[in-house]
Amino acid sequence: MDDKNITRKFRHGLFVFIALIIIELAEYIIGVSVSSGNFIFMVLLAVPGSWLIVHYFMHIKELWLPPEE
Amino acid sequence: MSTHSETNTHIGNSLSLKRIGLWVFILSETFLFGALISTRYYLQGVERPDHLNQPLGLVISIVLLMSSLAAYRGEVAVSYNDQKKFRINIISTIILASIFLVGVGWEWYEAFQYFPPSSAFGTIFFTMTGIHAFHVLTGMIALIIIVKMGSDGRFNSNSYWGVEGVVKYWHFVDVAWVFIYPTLYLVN
Amino acid sequence: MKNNWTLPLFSWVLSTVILEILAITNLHTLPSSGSKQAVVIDEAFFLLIYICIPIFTLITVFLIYSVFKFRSKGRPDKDGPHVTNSRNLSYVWVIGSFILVAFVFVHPGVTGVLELRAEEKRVPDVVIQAEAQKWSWKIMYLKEGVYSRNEIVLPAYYNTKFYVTSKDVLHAFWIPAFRVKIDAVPGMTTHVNATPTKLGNFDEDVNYRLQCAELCGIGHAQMSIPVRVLSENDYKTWLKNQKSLR
Amino acid sequence: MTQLKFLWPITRGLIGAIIGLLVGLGVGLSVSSLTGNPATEINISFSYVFALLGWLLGVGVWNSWIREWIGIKPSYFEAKNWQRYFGFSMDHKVIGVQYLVTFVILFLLGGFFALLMRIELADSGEGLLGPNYYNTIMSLHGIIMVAVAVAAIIGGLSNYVLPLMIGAEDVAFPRINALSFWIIPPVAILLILTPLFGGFDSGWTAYPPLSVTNADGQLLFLFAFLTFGLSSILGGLNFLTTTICLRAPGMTWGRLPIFVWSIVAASIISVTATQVVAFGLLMVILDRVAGMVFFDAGLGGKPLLYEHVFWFYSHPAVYIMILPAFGALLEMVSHFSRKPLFGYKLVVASFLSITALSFLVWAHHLFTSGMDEFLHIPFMAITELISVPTGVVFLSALGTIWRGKLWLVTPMLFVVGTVFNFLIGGLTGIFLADVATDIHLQDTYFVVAHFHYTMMGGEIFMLFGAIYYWFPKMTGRLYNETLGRLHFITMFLTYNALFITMFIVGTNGMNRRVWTYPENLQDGNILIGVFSLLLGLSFIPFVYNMVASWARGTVSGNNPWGATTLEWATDSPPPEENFAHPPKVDEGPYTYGQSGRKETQATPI
Repeated sequence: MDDKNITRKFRHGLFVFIALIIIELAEYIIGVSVSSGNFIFMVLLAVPGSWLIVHYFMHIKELWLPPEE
Repeated sequence: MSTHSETNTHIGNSLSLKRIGLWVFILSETFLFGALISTRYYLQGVERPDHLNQPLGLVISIVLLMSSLAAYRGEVAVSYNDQKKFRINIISTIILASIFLVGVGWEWYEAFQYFPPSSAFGTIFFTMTGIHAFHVLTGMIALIIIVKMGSDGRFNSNSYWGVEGVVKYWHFVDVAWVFIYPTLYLVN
Repeated sequence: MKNNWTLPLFSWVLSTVILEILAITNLHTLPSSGSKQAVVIDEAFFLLIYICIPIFTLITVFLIYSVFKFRSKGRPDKDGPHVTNSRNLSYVWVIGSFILVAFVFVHPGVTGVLELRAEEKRVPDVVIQAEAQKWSWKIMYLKEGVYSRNEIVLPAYYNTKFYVTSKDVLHAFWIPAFRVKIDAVPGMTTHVNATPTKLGNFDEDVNYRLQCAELCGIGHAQMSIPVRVLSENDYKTWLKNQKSLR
Repeated sequence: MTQLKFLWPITRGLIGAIIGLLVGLGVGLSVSSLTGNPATEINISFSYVFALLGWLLGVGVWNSWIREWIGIKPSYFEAKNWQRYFGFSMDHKVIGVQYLVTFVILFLLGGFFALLMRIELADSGEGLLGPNYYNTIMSLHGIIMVAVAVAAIIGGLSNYVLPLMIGAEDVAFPRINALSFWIIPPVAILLILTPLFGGFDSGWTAYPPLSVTNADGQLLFLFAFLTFGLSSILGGLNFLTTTICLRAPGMTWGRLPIFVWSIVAASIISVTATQVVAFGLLMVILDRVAGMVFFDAGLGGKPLLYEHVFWFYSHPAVYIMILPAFGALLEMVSHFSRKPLFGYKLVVASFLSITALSFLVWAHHLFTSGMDEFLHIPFMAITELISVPTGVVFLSALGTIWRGKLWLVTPMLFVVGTVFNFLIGGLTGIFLADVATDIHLQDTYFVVAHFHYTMMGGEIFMLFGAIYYWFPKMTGRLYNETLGRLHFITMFLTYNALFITMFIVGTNGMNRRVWTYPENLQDGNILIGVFSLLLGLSFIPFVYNMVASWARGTVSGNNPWGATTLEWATDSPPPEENFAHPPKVDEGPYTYGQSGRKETQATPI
């Protein structure tokens, strides 16, 4: 069908995924190497990570759009 | 006595209604996971035992993120009516999810030796991973149903609420893990 | 319509005055007060009652007045006026309740807490550990090394610190005459202070009892031992006797 | 036999439950033999979960899905007349009545338990029940009444009238709605069975470690509460979605009747906070069944954790109870004063701020619990702050009555009574929000009297008022006005006499949850006992009135009260699709006194 669009959307998904992996790796490195007081880093990383999923994968924006029938 | 049709004509068909219902449900579940995570900090602060299998934790987190990507691709595919890509992606989601569950099982097996359920960290660890794994399991069952319904030709680019709902739930399970993973494995 | 307001306002003032006088002269619902802490708590209690009376009468008087004044016999044949709001009245009401809340928060609220905490900060004269276990109390006089299972004996006018803990389930340490109450939590030591200001004992006044106040199973209701407040000398004799018993 | 056909769904459900029970017992036995741990608790857990599923299967909750799965056309038997109340139905009106009747029966049962307690307490020594049974009966009274208070208005009344009030055909998810009703009977059965398993002596709060170590009846209680929580979550989800999505054209948020707003606010709480208590109960279950140590201080657990988690739900839960009561109160005050609701927007704002604040006040239950002392003052502040939005309800009620044309029928009498009762309930709350006075009053009868004044005097009074108010809508018939007034007057007087005495006894040092107490408190307790017996008797006219009027009361007409909200615009009782013609809304809910308002239709009252 509309093959161009579907590849573009797939690529969007891939970018988000890569960003998530980077966040996860950063968390891991901080978590393993910083021996204490890393709680704040975890929050600072987990919140944007979850936001990426909620925004790009779960399309939370649809809640604010007018309902389509 | 009368028979009446299962679905009410205009109720239960509107997409935004189902979406809002699902979001309210997700909001509700957020509080469950919030309580779980707060419990960890209340009981144990940010202490963590030395015997956590860190590499395994990282691997299963990445596996779960990959499954989320596959689920996303599956939803996009069905919205473009690409049944083949839809099926491949959702099936790989299921496979990745089962890898995740195997990883959790492995972790449980190890955990029994170092921090059994009758220790404070063990209590938290088994409860958090257990409740999360239960959500993964229900999500997997839903995904399997979705694959079956897809192969019956129930979804097309105009009507694919089943896929959308299940995938959304799946992403939510992933979001929960994004918080559970550092809470259990990484904070110190 | 203006004179709608005079009668209820007048009755409000009148009933408030009557109730306040009655409350000040006749209200003795609290148990006998036997400690410094009890004085703080009782003052807060009565102050709150005096503050609540005008609010109570305001709403009750206006409610009763309007029910009698505006009732119609049977089904009303006409509607009331189409009044949906009164900005000024709403402002007065909301700001007024804010001020009241702020007042109550500061005066019996924060000041009460601070007074009780000031007592806690003083160096205690007597230190007692109360250990709860289904369904009995074990009282230990930490400085003197004396134990007691069937009563607490305290010297009057001495600041006593109680360390409270539990061996099994939740209990609570409550002496009604002293107005002290704190839970006994397993794995934790909680504390509370009391300075007895009167001699007294359980046989004359049932409020001199140490009562469990947190549901702890079948024996909860009977988990109570007498409290005896003695003069300094009597207390010392008692301690000596207890020591020699061991 | 044909007359008894209506019992078939319930019978099927019971058969399903028994089969499920046996299957679960088998699973439980095999699990416990695998782990080499012959724990009855594991058996109880598995048996209950499977019995619950079997019950739902038998009743017909999963019918359509299963039929679809195996390829049969989904259609099922549904009776038309009163018999439909005994079967699975997805009509919100049927479910609403099922809820109401179930919970009124549970209310009377809980009241009966209260009478048993009072008989024990008539003597300061040992009486009828003794220590073993007293605690269980007291706990049963507590949890049953809490369940009634949480679900009777929001599950019963709002299920019936909320879709009508917003002009919808049904709730958003009819099957989930039916599910949330049909998991209530197992809750009641579990609770009634607890005495067979040693009872549970932990009160409805079920504080561990006691609730971890006592008899197996506790486990039944925990499962009952958990199941009830599930029902509450599903109900809240339904009402929220219904109000967001299914309002009739023109029914903007500013035109919602105030009762709908109160249900929205309460639903937000029940959707979110209930998950937290469910987790708290789950922790206790895990401690008991799986040997975990959340609350075992010796192994690193903390008993205070449960108190925080529990009250994080249970304080907002009192707003799940009272907000719909406020809504119903203000709804009726407007209709029976023939005046628009005073300060509609302010009331909505206060409902929403109560919802927000209710999540931040839980620790005032823990002033004497040994939690960190720096929490005392902030929680005292927020708790006292919540009285500001609550006060707005009084302003609105009085402002509406003022210069109105009061019609003092039974529902309006209940409204007046509720304003008075809740005033006392609210004012005595200040004593418990204040740290100093709370130290003395915590866990005494003062607390008991206080929450009975808010929950019973506030909510249960309003429940009865609202039942009278919407009775003509539900049945198409009028209740007997004289009996209704008799019910109100006897209930109001004995209720106040009872609980004011309880305040005095409580301040005097009467401990709560005890079956024996110092002798000097006996006179007060005997008085309370006498009044509670009279209070119990006051429900006889109510029950008789409801049953008799439903069977052969005067036909009411569609709108006997001449009320302006949407539910009165359709037939009484409404047809299956609620409105013959889908309604369109072009003005607010309270149009009294507006020039050109159509005169309300004449009726027999």
